[in-house]
Amino acid sequence: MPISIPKASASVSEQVEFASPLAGAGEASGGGWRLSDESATSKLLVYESFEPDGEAEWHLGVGFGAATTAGDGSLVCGVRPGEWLLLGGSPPSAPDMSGVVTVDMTHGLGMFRLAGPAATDVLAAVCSIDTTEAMFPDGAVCGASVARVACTLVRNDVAGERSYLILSQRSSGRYLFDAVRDAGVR
Amino acid sequence: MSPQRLPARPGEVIDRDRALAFTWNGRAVSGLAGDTIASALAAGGCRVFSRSMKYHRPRGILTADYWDPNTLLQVGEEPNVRAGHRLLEAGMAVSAQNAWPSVRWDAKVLTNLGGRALSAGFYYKTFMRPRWLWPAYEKVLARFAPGGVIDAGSAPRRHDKRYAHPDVVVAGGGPAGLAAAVAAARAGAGVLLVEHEHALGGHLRWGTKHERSIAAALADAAQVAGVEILTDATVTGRWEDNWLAIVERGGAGGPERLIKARAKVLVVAAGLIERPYVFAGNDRPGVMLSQGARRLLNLWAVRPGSRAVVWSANTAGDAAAADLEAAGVAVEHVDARAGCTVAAAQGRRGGLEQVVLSDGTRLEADLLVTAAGWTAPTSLLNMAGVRPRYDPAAARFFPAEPDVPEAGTVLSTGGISGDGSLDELVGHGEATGRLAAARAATLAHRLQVATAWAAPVDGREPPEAPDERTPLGRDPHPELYRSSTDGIVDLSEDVSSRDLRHGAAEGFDSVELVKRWTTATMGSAQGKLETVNTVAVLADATDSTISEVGTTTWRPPFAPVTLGALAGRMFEPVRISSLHDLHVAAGMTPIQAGQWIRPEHYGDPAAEVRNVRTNVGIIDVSPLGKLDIQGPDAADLLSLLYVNKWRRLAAGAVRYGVMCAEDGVILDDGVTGRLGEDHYLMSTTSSGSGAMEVWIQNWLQTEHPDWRVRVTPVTDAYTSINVAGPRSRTLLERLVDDVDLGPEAFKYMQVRRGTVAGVAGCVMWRIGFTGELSYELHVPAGFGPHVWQALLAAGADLGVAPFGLEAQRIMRLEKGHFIVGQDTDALTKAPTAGLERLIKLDKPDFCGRPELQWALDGEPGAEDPEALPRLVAVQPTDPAYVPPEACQIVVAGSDGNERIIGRITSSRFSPTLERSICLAQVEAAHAAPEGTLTIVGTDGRRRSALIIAHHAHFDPEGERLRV
Amino acid sequence: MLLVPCPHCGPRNSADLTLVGESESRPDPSATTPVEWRAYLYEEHNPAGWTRETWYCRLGCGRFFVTERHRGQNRFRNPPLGAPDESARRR
Amino acid sequence: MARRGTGGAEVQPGRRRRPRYPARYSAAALLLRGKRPWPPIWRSGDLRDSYDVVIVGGGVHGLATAYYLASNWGITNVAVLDKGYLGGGGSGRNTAIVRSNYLTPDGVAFYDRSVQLYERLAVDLNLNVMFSRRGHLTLAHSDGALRTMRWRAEVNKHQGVDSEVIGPAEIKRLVPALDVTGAPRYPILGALHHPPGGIIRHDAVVWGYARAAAALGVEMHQNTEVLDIATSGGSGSDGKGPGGRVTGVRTNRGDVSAPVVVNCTAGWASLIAAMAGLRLPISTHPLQAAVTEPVKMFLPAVVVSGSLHVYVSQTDRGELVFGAAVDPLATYDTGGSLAFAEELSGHVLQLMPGLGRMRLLRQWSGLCDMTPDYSPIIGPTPVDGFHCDVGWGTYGFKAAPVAGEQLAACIASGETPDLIEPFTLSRFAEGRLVGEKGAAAVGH
Repeated sequence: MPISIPKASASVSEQVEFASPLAGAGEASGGGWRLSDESATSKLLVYESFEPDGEAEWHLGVGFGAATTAGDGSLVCGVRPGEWLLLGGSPPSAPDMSGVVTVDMTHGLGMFRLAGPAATDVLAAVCSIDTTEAMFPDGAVCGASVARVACTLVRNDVAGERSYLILSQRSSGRYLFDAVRDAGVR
Repeated sequence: MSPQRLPARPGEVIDRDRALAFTWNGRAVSGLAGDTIASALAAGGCRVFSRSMKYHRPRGILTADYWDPNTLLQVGEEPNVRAGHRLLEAGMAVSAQNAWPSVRWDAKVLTNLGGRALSAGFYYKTFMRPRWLWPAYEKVLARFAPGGVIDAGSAPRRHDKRYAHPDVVVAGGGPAGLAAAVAAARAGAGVLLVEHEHALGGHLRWGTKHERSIAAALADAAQVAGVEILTDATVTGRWEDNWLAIVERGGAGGPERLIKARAKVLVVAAGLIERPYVFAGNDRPGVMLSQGARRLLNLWAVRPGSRAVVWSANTAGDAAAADLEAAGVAVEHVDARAGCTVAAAQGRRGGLEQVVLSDGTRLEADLLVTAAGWTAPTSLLNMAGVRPRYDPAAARFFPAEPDVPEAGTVLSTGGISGDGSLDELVGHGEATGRLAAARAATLAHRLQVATAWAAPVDGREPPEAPDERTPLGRDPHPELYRSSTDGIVDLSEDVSSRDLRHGAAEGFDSVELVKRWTTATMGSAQGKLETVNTVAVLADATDSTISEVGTTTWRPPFAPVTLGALAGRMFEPVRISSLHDLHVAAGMTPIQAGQWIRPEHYGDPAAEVRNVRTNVGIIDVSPLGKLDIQGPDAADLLSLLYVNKWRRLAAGAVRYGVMCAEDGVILDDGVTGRLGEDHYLMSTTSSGSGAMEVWIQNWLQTEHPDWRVRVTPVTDAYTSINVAGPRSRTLLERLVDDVDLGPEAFKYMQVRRGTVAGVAGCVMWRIGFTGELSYELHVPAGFGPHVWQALLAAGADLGVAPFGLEAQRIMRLEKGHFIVGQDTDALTKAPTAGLERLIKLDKPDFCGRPELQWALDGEPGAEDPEALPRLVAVQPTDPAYVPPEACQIVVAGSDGNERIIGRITSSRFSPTLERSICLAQVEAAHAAPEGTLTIVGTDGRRRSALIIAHHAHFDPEGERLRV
Repeated sequence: MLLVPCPHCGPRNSADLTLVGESESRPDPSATTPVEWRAYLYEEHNPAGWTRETWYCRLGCGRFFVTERHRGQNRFRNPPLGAPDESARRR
Repeated sequence: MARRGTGGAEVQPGRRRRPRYPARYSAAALLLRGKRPWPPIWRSGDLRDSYDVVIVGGGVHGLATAYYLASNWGITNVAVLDKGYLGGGGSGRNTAIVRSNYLTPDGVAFYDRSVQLYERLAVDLNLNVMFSRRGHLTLAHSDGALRTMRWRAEVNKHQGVDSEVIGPAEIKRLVPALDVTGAPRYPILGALHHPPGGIIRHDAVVWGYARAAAALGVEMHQNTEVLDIATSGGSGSDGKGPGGRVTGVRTNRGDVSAPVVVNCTAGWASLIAAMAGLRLPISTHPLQAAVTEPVKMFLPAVVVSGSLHVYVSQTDRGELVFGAAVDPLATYDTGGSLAFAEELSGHVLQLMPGLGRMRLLRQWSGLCDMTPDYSPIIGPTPVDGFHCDVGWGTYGFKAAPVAGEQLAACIASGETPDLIEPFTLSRFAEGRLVGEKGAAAVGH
């Protein structure tokens, strides 16, 4: 089930304008692909409980390498063993688990979406991950280098269309956006 | 206009309706679409394409393909273009490379007269004396460098690159490769077929009508089966786990593109390369290999000569004779299988007029075609660990059985594997393709099972596919390498068989040694034409067999690749803070600090310093490393990482700490604040932040996996702004409501969380790198620009202004704070920096503890502690003299010679003190306060300087911090 | 480009990981001797054969793990595409 | 007096012995000889069962050590053993750069001696090693790098070595192909210019030492692999290790006894040392190099960029020869990598954007024995009679003459010469590492 990620989140103040790391870049598109800035989406990092009983995984529904949509609409991504990134949702919805460490990464990560039938080809110019259907299906999550920036890559198709979320540390966001856009221009 | 162009021929690849005009050595000439540069020139009657490297002998077409060593030409800005391969384009400016003044009249041919003194390695044997003359000789030798001309000023081009993950890559689009690709694709594999030439079909393309029709049918089948086909592309290298480099040349001289492919199975179907024969005069224009002659004739309708001797040891040579005869060329067919060989090719002015056979027969000819046998280009197999093995009966090397565990993923078919009828070759190719597809399916299954994010796998692993191929046979072939005479073995390097024999006699008796001595096989074809002949000549010279001599190592790339293609798009990430655009608007002078682009200053760093010391300044310190540390065992982690103590740090307090590596060398420093019971925010140096993240994870995961603590890098989550100066509190009070900033409520070295300019969740710590009252604000980065602008707006009347990195460096030096990596180096242990009191040896463990204990307590037998360096603050006697950083500090030794005892590590002119100030590392024996040092300037002048008592040049008591 | 068997991600390009070094046990820092400590700091087995190594999955899962590699032939004891091991799957 | 380590051989220091060649090389001899081949430059014979000194490794270090033992000290009963062919390891795979612009006074003095020996090597060995003193530029792309360059320049000058920091305009004058506009991601802010640096024909150095040593009576044995080192009295259970004494070697061609065994290997140093029961502070990494097709001369100096991990020079054959930093992956496999060629090309084009049309012709790897402080290990070891000349990382070729000369002195005299004292194995256990990391890391 494709999801759309709501942009509002509690950590984004209502009075003050949120400055996206991709400000000025924003949107781009080419033959069969589109890039769109989704940096304002709330991003909550959740660690598994210190009691090693897999409780967090049980609550969050997915393990490392996979993403799923939670009841509140947030996209729960298993970004590392025992670590999840909750994208969207309102408010940032750490499941009711006392004793788990959470860190708000909304401001720390840039995020944009690469979508369209040619998205996979664009990605193949900048990333060595095998994105064939069997190896990187909808809902797949991995860490990878994209144009030499350490990124989290999430396959997140929208309405049946190929679509990837690319997350990087905020300070590299603008460079990365430009690099991926350039990769789409041949 | 094209005297050698024949009437239309079946199978020709030229378009007779499209003439292309170009220039050859400045002269206007023309060719046809579909021509290569070489075929167009040959059609126009050109026989001499180049001059040889050492002797400047005239050279003509040998193979009429990519590997032709004699037709490397300059095309416009591009040197060393393979004219036998590169398609002709209108307007090309083509010229010969290794000739002066012209390729027909080459003055350097004189080196030929100096003649045989210029044998291989001659330069090692002369020019030793007199020594002073050698540089002049060297300049002359350099003039003889071969090759084309590169214009270092030519504009760079854009070369795309991409990754691919095919199931099967087939290297070679001849009959066997095509059949393999089709069969693999039909079996369900994703197949990438890579063909070196401009069209599929391999040697069938210049073969009979039947052969051409088979080629066309296979090519059609490949299209239908969904094979991805790349022509004019080469698999240039193969590394572990079938990591392949594929270069797409794209036909014309366009930018090459590199594909990096992780193939599950590689099928090597590179065919065979025809081998030249070594005899006197074998490098004369007019001496050609059978494939070269047939290609010229059948692909481009070019008559390679008018009167030919075809000396043939195999069916390919026989076919060349037949083709020539059919095209109206007078042919004398000499059968090598009957035992007759070519002894010499002769003629005037380097041309060919007469062929001398081993039985003494002399035949008039302007074309000598040889068909002496084949070389299997096994280099991709060799890169997979498969050794070539010589078969004397077939007179060529074959791949020996695979001897590496993963070799089941590298298969070969076609001429490399053996001989057979066209049906047999195609059959072998098909079976190889099926096997490749089956093995690829197994690997795909395993890969999918093993990969965390792959789709769930249906079913069990496919059963191991057996290799059911019928091995190809090996046709007997006479061993023909060198005649009774000596000739050129390596045409691109001008190495003769006599050079090789003499080399062996001089002790270079293994193939690797003789290769290095003579440079044989080191030229443009990298041994594809030369290696086996080199081995054969050496075997002969050393009374051994070809098998015993063995072959040299084939090294990547299989075909040369432009630096542009290898470089591709150069990804050089940079990092910018959320305030970057504001800095640009404010007129910053940027500086690169690692990956970060930061403001060095906004015009006048000295003014920025004065403003901070008198009013208030703000600086963007976002690159400062920041780590969020949470969990009950967080204090244990801090105690382990830092040399000082952390367990009793109160909530709301910050502390400075130093980290050392296990050898006691200073690794990083910074402050860490306790935000809550189990919650800390650690800062690291900007340059060290990445390494520190890994360092900490290493300790946690490998030494203390049981500790309950989570460490999250949050460098980019916060925009970090240091508000510094006597008026900083006043400024902040205007923007902060929920934190009492009063001097008693919020003391030096404390931390608070609160709201700044309406932005909640800011961390403020009161610290003072600049030496002034200052607050470091860590603001959620998306709101960084808002807070920065709010500070500037709210403080306008206070004189607030941004300051850059340079002002900060000046102020930290005024305060005597060292910078890890500048004032310390790879051997600086903590005591050198005066950190003795920070190190707490009563902790049972922390990183580097043993070394620091020995450094502090003294180690029996260790070096004199007085010889170890100390960090000291230094002021030159001349206050206007700023010694450049890294200037050396010396003392006069007892022998009258000066000895280096240290160096200036940091230096600036202090606008505050209006004098030069420094930090320096000096041997402890000379580091006492009030001591005088001698600094050697970069100009060589000696200047004196005074060591001051405290590292801080300014406000050593820190009174300005504690207001 | 060698494929490294990351126990969490699966096979990954070696460029995505960092070889930390030979896996060594750390002497007790409060009881060690200079000779023992500096052997720990500096000495290597450095065999042209099998050795236990620590790797860091830098671009992937961020985990440190220990594996065995043959430094002569540059291959792993548990080759990433060798026989399947269903238990390696962590989903 | 019989000295330690020579097995009682008579040692006469101070008097240089000149090799007596079967045929001296010269231009006149070349013309006179015409088409006749020259006599062999070394001879192979039977491996004897005893030598005064056995040198393991027939590369430039082993051969230089043998030559100086024979010529400077009269110790000629020496066998050089190599498991392959002479000069087949690092000696034939390096990028043949010679320089002395190191960072520490010890390092500068050591390498400066080597450059001095190189300068007259062609005459000393009667074989032209083609030392091309064309100047050596180490580019700085950051303030920090510029500071390190100045550090090196100032130490060099103090030691009498010609080095100077120069600015972009002067760099452009020396090497017009470099982009000094400041536009690239790695702008060229300055450079350490070292005029005495240059390139040399590496194989010729190997052959020159081999020919000269052979002419003095040293035996060269190729295809002779050392399988074990015989020791007695060591602390290990097998009699090996510290405290023991070396007695000889076991090879694939039989046992050889010798009171002195010298480990002159690169890439296999740890394995040879392990045969004597020693663990070294060495990790073996491949270092890759590559060569392009030839073009007419356009690059008059050696150009190095530490930040970009690349060094490049143009040979007198017109090829560009490139090298890089060591591969971070420790392995004995010399298969090389594509990533190397990609990075290298990218970095070269950052420096010289006009070279995109040049073609890479061949790439290869050699093995580098890396020590923690980027400095070699030379001299005696805790096993008596077992000497090391190893750990040469990426800087071994340029040091071969001085290492051979000083190690020969060390073996013959039983005393460690001042020039190699900073580089003995004991520095690690004693915690006094050498501070060369900054200059040697990628400082070719």
